[in-house]
Amino acid sequence: MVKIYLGAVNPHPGSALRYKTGTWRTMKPVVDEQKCIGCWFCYMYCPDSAIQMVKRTIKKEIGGQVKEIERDLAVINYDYCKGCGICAAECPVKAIEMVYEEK
Amino acid sequence: MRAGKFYNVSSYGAAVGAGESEQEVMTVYEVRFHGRGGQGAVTAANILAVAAFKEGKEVQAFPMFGVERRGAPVMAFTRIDDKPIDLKTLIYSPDFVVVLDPTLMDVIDVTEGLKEGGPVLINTTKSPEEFDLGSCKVYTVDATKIAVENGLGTPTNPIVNTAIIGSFAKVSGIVNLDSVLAAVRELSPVKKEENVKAAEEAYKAVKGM
Amino acid sequence: MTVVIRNTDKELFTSGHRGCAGCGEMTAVRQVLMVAGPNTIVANATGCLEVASTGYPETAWAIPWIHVAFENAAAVASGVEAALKKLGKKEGVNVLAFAGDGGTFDIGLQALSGMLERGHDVKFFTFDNEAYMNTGIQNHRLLPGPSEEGEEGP
Amino acid sequence: MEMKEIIRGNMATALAAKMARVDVVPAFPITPSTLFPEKISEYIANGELDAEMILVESEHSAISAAIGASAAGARVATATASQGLALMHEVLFIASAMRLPIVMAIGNRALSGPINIWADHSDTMAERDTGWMQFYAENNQEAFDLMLMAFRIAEDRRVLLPAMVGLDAFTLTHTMEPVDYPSQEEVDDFLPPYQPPYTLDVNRPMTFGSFATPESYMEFKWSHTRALEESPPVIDEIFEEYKKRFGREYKRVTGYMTEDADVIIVAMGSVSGTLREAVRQMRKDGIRVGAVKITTFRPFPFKEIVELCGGAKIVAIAERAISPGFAGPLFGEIAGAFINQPSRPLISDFIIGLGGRDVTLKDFREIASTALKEAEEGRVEPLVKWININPEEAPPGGE
Repeated sequence: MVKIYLGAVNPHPGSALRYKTGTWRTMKPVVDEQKCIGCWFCYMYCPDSAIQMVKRTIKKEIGGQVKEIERDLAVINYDYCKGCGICAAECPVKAIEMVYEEK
Repeated sequence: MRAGKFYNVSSYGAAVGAGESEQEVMTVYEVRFHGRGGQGAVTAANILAVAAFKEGKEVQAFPMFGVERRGAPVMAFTRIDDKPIDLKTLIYSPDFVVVLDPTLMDVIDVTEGLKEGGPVLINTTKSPEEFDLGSCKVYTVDATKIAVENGLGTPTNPIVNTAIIGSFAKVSGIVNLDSVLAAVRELSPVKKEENVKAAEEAYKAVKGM
Repeated sequence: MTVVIRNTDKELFTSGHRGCAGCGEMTAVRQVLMVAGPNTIVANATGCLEVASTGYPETAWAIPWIHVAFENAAAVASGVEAALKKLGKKEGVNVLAFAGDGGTFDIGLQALSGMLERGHDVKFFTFDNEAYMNTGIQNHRLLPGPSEEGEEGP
Repeated sequence: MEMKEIIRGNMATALAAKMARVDVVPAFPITPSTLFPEKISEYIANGELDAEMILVESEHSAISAAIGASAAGARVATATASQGLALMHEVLFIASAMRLPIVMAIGNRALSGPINIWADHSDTMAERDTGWMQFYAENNQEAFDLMLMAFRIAEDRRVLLPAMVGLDAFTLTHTMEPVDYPSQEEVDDFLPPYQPPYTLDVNRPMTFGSFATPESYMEFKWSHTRALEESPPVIDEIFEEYKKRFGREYKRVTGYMTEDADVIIVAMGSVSGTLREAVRQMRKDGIRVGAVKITTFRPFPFKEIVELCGGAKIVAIAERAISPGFAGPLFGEIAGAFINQPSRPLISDFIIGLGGRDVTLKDFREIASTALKEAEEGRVEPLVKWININPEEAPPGGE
């Protein structure tokens, strides 16, 4: 049963979110958290808005001292990622690898 | 034929056959205007409709729906009645014919369908006697001269409709001069008083009465 | 500890649309809407974008969006803009039109020409992928030379 | 307070749109409807109307812009005719499916070819399946009243459908007739501002014009169709209210001297008055003839037609359109109206006045006498008769 609205209007903005396109995938991107510099390139290029950006605190040696610094990290939303590989291709530090996944 | 007295025949001659329904008094009065594109025949028909409307009549005015451009022969019609007008046909047997341009008479038969003995009012310098239109009664007026003298249009392209409708009021008696003048004032986009004056002058200048 | 600073459900063009994996048009739309922001109304020509993003009962659009036909996105946007002006709702609202290169330059050129001439406050975006993609990569007028007909579309 | 003016049919529809306080008018000129956008732009220039006029570059864009504006919440009107309406064709379906109450005046004109600018219903008949309501005016008064009522009916929450108001080319569009019209206050009271159920609103985003798969398309179509099917009581209610307010009575279909008629002639548009005059004249000659005028072609008044015409021996349909290879489109509807009736009159089809050919009293006499002869013989053969044509001058097939 399909709910019919007047004039074929769809009054539910962004309701496509309930359609999980992650099942379309044959390869999946895997982010190497150590390599990711949080540049947002993958986020900008993803055609499926399937990359979330998170903030994290990492320890890094700077000038001989270990400091805690904030750095963004790309996290793949596998519910929607179609596995196109654009993120891996665009990553400037090769932090994303495409790997086969068994379903 | 004077105000309030209309022809007692069906005006839809082509449709029913003249005189077929004599028992019914048809009150409709139909006028056909002949002119050339740009002379104002359509507006003349409208002015007559507005004038009759001011006297409480039901009216209808329409052009012969053509694609004629400036200079081409055109026709326009006015239908006047005491009761609401249901008819939406063209006019085939008018009660009155108005000719805005005498040169048209060499080209077309302006009396076509005109009721027996019906009046024809012609804008011309000539007198009525100079026309032979059979049984039709001819009236003439030099509307061009009156229009030019009142500065209506240009000498090469005078707009004669407001003048000739004044003569029509005189000849037909269907509408009063006052109603015609009011209608002329209302429908003239410019030179309202000049147009009114032309109608008044033409009312007096008509020949053949 | 991690804090999510940009989540998929905050997008104006959301996940879950049915564009091909890796579709450049979807990325372009996302980026345009990032700039335009939520106070934006989109008129969309028929094409991949419309088909892939609005299959009922789902829609990937989180902003007001309208699609009418292939050749008239510019005219629809003109009407939207004129109505907003008349109703006093235009202030701060972007009206955008999206079309492919076919919907812009071939079948849509006339409506676009009218919209531009009238000077509507509408921004028109063309995604030029150099063919009629939705029907299977056929030739169109912006191509520099003849191309071979593609296979039959979906 | 009623006012009366002598105006052309196009001016009557433009006046109604002005008094309805339209917000947006996208329009493209086409004979015989051009006076409509001209008058609207004049009203705007004079300050009599506060509206946005969109001078579009085609009729296709006119109706497309109308959809955009209506979806954004505006009251929208436009006007077109013939080729212009045909150019709108694909978009008309979308306007009605989106349930946008756009009101459009149509100067009913023949479709090319050959090109012709005169009265004919082929243009709107070709759009009968677009899901729009269709009203046909008999005179300029009806053109004004129907145009004004069309907004109220179209915008009614129980209807929400676009409407076309047809007025015959030149015979109405360019003919001057007296038209009564109410004051602006009275119109405002009759027609409150448009309250759309959904709009393109950044505060409440929605998707208009979704892509529907086989899983939902049929339900949308069903919902749209039901809106038309359920509109007649609403139309009747608004006609009734109009009569109470302004004194002029409208019916979806009107009978004239039908009670004891052997033959009933059915017509639409400007020939309806001529038909009534013909009926009066024929009655004087003892011919038992009646007339039926259809004002709403969509929704089609099936039940009312059966009630009005059911007692006649024969129903003669006089229509200004032809569906080549079939009959006139009105024939199909009326035959359909009677098909499940236990007893029914013969139904005979007559094609009249195509491309502005004048429809006269004589034509209706010929229709009545032909139909009565058919009734006497008990058969209608041929089904379609063309009135007032010269077949010698129109050889069928090749030379």
